[in-house]
Amino acid sequence: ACQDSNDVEEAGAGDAEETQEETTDETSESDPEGYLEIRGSDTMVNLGQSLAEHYMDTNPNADLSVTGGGSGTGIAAMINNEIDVAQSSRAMTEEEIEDAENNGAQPLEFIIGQDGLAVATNNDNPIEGLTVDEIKSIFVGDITDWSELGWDDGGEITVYSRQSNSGTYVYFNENIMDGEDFADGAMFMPGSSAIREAVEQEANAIGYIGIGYIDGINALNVAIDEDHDYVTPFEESNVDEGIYPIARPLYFYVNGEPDGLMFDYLKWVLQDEDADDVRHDTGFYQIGNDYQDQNVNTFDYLGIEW
Amino acid sequence: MTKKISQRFWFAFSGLFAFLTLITLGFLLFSIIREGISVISWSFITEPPRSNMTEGGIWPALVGTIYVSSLTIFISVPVGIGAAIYLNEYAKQGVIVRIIRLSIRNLAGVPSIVYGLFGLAIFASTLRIGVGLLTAAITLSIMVLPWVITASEESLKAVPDSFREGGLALGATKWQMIRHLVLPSAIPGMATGAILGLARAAGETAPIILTGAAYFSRNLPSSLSDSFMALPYHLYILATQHAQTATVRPIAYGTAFVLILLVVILNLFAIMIRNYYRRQNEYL
Amino acid sequence: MEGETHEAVENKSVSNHLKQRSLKTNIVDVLIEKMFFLFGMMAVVVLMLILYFLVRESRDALVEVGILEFLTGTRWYPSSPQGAGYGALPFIFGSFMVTIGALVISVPWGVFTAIFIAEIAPKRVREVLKPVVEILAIFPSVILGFIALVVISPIVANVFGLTNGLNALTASIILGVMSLPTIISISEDALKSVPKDYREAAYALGATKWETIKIVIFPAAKSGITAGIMLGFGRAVGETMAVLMAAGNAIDLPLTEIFGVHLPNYLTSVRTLTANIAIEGSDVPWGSLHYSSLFVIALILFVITFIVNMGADLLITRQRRKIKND
Amino acid sequence: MLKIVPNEQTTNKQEPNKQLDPIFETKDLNLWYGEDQALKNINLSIDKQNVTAIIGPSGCGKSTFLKTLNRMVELVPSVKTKGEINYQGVNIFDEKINLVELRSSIGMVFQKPNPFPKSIYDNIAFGPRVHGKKNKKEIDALVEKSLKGSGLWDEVKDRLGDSALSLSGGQQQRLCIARTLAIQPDVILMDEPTSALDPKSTLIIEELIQELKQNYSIIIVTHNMQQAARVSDHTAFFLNGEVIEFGQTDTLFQAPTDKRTEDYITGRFG
Amino acid sequence: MLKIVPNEQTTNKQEPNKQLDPIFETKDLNLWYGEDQALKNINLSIDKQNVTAIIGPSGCGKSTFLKTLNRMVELVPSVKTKGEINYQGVNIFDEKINLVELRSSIGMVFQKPNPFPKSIYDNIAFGPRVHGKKNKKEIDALVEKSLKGSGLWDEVKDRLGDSALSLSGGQQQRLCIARTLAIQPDVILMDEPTSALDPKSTLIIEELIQELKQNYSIIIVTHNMQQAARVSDHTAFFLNGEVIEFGQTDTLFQAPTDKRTEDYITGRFG
Ligand SMILES: Nc1ncnc2c1ncn2[C@@H]1O[C@H](COP(=O)(O)OP(=O)(O)OP(=O)(O)O)[C@@H](O)[C@H]1O
Ligand SMILES: Nc1ncnc2c1ncn2[C@@H]1O[C@H](COP(=O)(O)OP(=O)(O)OP(=O)(O)O)[C@@H](O)[C@H]1O
Ligand SMILES: [Mg+2]
Ligand SMILES: [Mg+2]
Ligand SMILES: O=P([O-])([O-])[O-]
Repeated sequence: ACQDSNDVEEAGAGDAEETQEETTDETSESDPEGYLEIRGSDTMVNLGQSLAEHYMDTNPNADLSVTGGGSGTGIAAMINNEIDVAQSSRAMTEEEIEDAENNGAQPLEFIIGQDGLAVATNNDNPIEGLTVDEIKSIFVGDITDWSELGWDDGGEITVYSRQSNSGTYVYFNENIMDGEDFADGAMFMPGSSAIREAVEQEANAIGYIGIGYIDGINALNVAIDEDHDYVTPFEESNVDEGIYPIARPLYFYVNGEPDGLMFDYLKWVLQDEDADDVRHDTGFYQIGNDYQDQNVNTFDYLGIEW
Repeated sequence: MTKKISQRFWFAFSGLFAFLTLITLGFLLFSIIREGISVISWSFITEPPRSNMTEGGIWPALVGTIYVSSLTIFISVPVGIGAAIYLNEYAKQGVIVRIIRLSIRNLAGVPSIVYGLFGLAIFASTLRIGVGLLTAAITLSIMVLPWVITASEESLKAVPDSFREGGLALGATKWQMIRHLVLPSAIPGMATGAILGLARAAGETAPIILTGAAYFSRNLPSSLSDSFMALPYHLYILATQHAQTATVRPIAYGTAFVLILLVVILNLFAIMIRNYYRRQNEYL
Repeated sequence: MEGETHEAVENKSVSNHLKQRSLKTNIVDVLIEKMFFLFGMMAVVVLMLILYFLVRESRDALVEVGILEFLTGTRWYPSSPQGAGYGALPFIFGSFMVTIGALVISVPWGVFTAIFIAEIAPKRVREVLKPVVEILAIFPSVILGFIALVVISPIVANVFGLTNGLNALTASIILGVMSLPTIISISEDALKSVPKDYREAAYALGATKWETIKIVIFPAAKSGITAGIMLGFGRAVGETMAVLMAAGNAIDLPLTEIFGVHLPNYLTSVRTLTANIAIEGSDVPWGSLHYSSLFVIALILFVITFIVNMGADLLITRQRRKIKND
Repeated sequence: MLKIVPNEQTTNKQEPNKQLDPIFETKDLNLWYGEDQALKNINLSIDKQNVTAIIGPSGCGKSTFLKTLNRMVELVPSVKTKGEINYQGVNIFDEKINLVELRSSIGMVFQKPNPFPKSIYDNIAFGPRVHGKKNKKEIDALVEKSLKGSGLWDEVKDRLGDSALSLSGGQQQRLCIARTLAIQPDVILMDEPTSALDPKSTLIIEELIQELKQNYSIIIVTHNMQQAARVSDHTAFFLNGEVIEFGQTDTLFQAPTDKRTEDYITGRFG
Repeated sequence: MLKIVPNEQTTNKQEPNKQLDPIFETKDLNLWYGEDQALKNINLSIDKQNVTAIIGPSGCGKSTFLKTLNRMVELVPSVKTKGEINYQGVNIFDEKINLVELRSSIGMVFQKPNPFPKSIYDNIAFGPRVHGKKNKKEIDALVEKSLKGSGLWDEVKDRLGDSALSLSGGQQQRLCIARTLAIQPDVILMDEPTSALDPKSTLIIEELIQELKQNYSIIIVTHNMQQAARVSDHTAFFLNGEVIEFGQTDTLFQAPTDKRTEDYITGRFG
């Protein structure tokens, strides 16, 4: 993500060699020690917390603090050179990366998992799948009643959205809404959990949240269009292979070349089986080969071996 | 006779409202205690959250709250007492005092979330302290400042003027008079104000959301720039932000229980100090 | 002659003695006073700083968007890639709705409770009620919000047959409880500050206690009580956590048409000014237009509470002056 | 305690059949504020259409005694009383006594003028209104009559709507007297009614008292012995909650029977 | 205003060279509280080692005058003064005046005894301590001397550590006098020092004043004319902020030159 800054790269290269030696020693024998501040995505906050928790279980000298709020929070804090890791459910924009570098931060992009962004409905809702177009029509307000979609006593649809600056919102807006406004009367909720809660309580509700938040509600099967299959986000392979139309990567933006604890933690998150379990336990999916290659490229680029 | 009946009616009517107030408090406390008390155990208090907050306790949040509210009082009490001494002992009625008083009144009315945004803008963003314990504490200090000033001023006002006159007439300088005669009598009242400020800071959420509270951090903050867990924010998360709000509801109740216990105990403690010294003062 | 010189000498020494400035104590005293002056000015400085930062940070949005859109626009899409919208009217409307709802509940409740505590209750009952009010006053708002969420909203949903009880009504109820202590304690102060003379005079004229309260004490305390209500209003407008958790937070202008008139619908979800800052405040890149637009909302809040507080202050001073006059 | 036959001067002004008829008679009256006894075994018999003065040093119980007569003292929660006060033959401590009626029949004027923060008119009309008078004309008439009775009418008749607080101290005190007259009492109790006033206003009020006694029984507490001597027919001297001496004013001042009375009136203490 | 030569009785007690030496001399002293003038053109000359009494009806400015003498009146923020007060030849309104020194030289005793909520010892030691005395022995000696001076020593010598609030009202007032003596003043101002006390304590304090005047100049405000007559050498009669008459106490009480003085002392008003 930040390959464009040559001086940073060169300046960092020397450091990287030194730290590399240290870290290889350390990871094999001693506990990495220190404090990492992780902030960002609301979608990922449970995942991030769980990862941190498990890591700390085996590395008692590590101290990791995780805070949610939204991808925007993490990115903002990264731009302000405040934190060690920004969790984000969307990629940082070029502008944002520039801003961060102007403030002396160096955000490095790693993909640490995948999400099948779920279109959530109430358990009483008999509809099992929708096309991307239908979903868009609902959310922009062209379709306002469930009966139009075949659920005759469904009644008027209540649309729930994340607030306008969450990573999930940005992703949904770009990939489903094409930047159009949400329906009149759409409810903008402060977090994934609030949407889950609302959808659980209201039979006629619809919303979109990270797959990890689907609990006690239903996630629709989604088709690209009527000619394609309806695909469930509950299958890891659907998400990993990109068959599910609104699958997305989840990012860690690491501030500066990872070394010491940061390096060890990142390696653990990307490689360790325990971390894989955590991903699955919190409802998200493995990194996938393509994304893992990207991560490897980033390490190679930095000249770090792992 | 109708006079009596009408009076009785209105007294009963007013009494009903007062009773309703009592019932409301009882209801609020009861709803928390009923569900919360069963969650409380030694390990709930002393352990960090586990398994994605579905298990374990609230130790870091409890300690974080104690840290941030103590720090808040540590900052706001000296300033608040100083301001109160100025207003009550030194200032002469005039434009400046009027402006100060208006400012205090307005500060007391500024919404807490605006303090949060202000703290974010000035300490985190402009002064580059970043968000964390210190920023949150300074922000909260500013928020509780008007209360601390008012409480301190009230306790200064309660010191009889005869002490001041007596002191000055004996040739004490103003500062000697304040230090040896006024402050000793006013300190219990100030302590009461400080404890109430502590209770308020401990229960406040909105400003710390923006200035330093962490969603999860198993260890206690080790420096002033670390973000920290806090009971009220923890409760907010468990109640509205967590992926499985239904699963963590008992823990949310437990957190609310500990928080309210903390606040009520501090408050009762303050009331006790005040009553104790009020009784002593009656003797004067 | 001798006497005179003696006198002169003595006078001189007396004069020296009286005029001699013990330099140390004097400087110390002056410095101490200066120091306390600085402490005293803190409140002013902080208030000015708040105002300064609110204005400074909101300038971008104000310049780019204009205050009018904030106050009248209904479309809030601050970081929408296409056609961002900065209409804060739904929040302003939501804030006023829940605040007025809260006052409808808390004003009669608070004022009658204050009358009971200040005038009617026997000492023992009063000694129970006062701590009750005090504890209510410092009840953490997040706990009240939690209770609204888990206890009140299901009840509201049940009673009105809604699927979701997080709405303006639930928020009004919890805010009513929150503004109660402010109204009670300020009104009580106002009632208490009515001189004892008035009571004695009224009783001596054969008025009953209630007549005395109604005809003499309450009118004399009216401006103070009004101030209490205004401060209660300020407290409700500025409250964040409880509404955030209770009001549902949808961005919408919740109007229903009843007999052709548009009335606020208390059974729908609303988002207040404060809640919007709390929701979006931690989620925006600093310095962005969105960030700046949140400061505009904060500025709007600041202005509202400023006006309310100034008004209340005026009333309280007036009451004090009125009572001092006689 | 002595029961004194009114002196000639006042006798002239009284209807003969009221002569020996006391308006108040206290029997072994005791009063405590919490633990502290403020009145001790008071036995007094106070005549109708007379001015009775109560004198004594500060804290001796003068105000307490006065406030006991219309049971205003019971506003202090800790108060306990023992004994009897017969008012026009009825014991005012009787359970069945209607306090509102009692206080309408016994007016009271306080040390510090305490008009309500309302208009002059409303101040006077307050009493009649709470006693159920609604008729505007009737109230108008009563207001005029009461203001005339207190000698204030000419000064305020054109500004009845003004705030009572705009009056001078002396006028305020006369307003308070008028307010009392408007409830048409039989007795007027006055607790140091002139001590907050200037000499001129004091004089006016003293003259007013002389006039009022033709229609009302007046009991006045004063710390000014000259005032007691000037305005009263009888005087009671209180000390530490006890009545030391009670009798015709002239006698008490010129030939006190008790050493303590003499010490007090000659200014040996107090 | 007249400058009266002290009468024989007091002359005896004075050293000859101080005879004509006033301790205070006020020149056209005027004082306002905000807009209200409380003192009007006061010209008084007050003698050393004398007791000067100030009398007059409530609100006439007695306390104000007294508090002006040690500039305590300036604690009221709205106060403005004009004119001069020469204390031992120095104008106390001079800019260079050290207020602390002035007030150490002019002690003051208040109407209501106001001991600090400290031990008896610490009450007396307060003054010396703030004036920089640190030596324990010296302070001990001063405490003893002062308590003896106010006649309290025998009553409290065994309980110097007790709270001053445990003393009776009269004892508290003597404690306050002792506290004043401990700062070794030249003048003692007393504002109705006995009005909150019982007759017995009053008598003790009056005797104390007689003793103290041998070493101190005393100015006492009192509303009790008998007290003024008993204790003072000179008396000033204030009315509405003006000095109506000033002179030897005997003369003033027995042959007042002003009608208003006569009215007042015979109790015609006040
Ligand atoms: N509300 C009260 N509670 C307790 N004690 C009281 C109360 N009012 C008066 N007392 C006490 O009762 C005694 C008599 O008081 P009271 O006011 O009757 O005296 P008084 O003769 O009117 O004095 P003064 O001339 O100062 O008005 C005093 O010792 C006083 O302290
Ligand atoms: N702090 C003050 N502010 C304004 N006016 C005051 C103040 N103190 C006294 N006065 C006014 O100044 C005048 C003189 O008051 P002062 O206290 O000197 O009277 P006094 O002769 O001592 O009366 P008393 O016998 O009642 O003590 C009065 O009219 C009073 O109202
Ligand atoms: Mg009295
Ligand atoms: Mg005085
Ligand atoms: O919480 P977000 O991942 O949508 O920013």
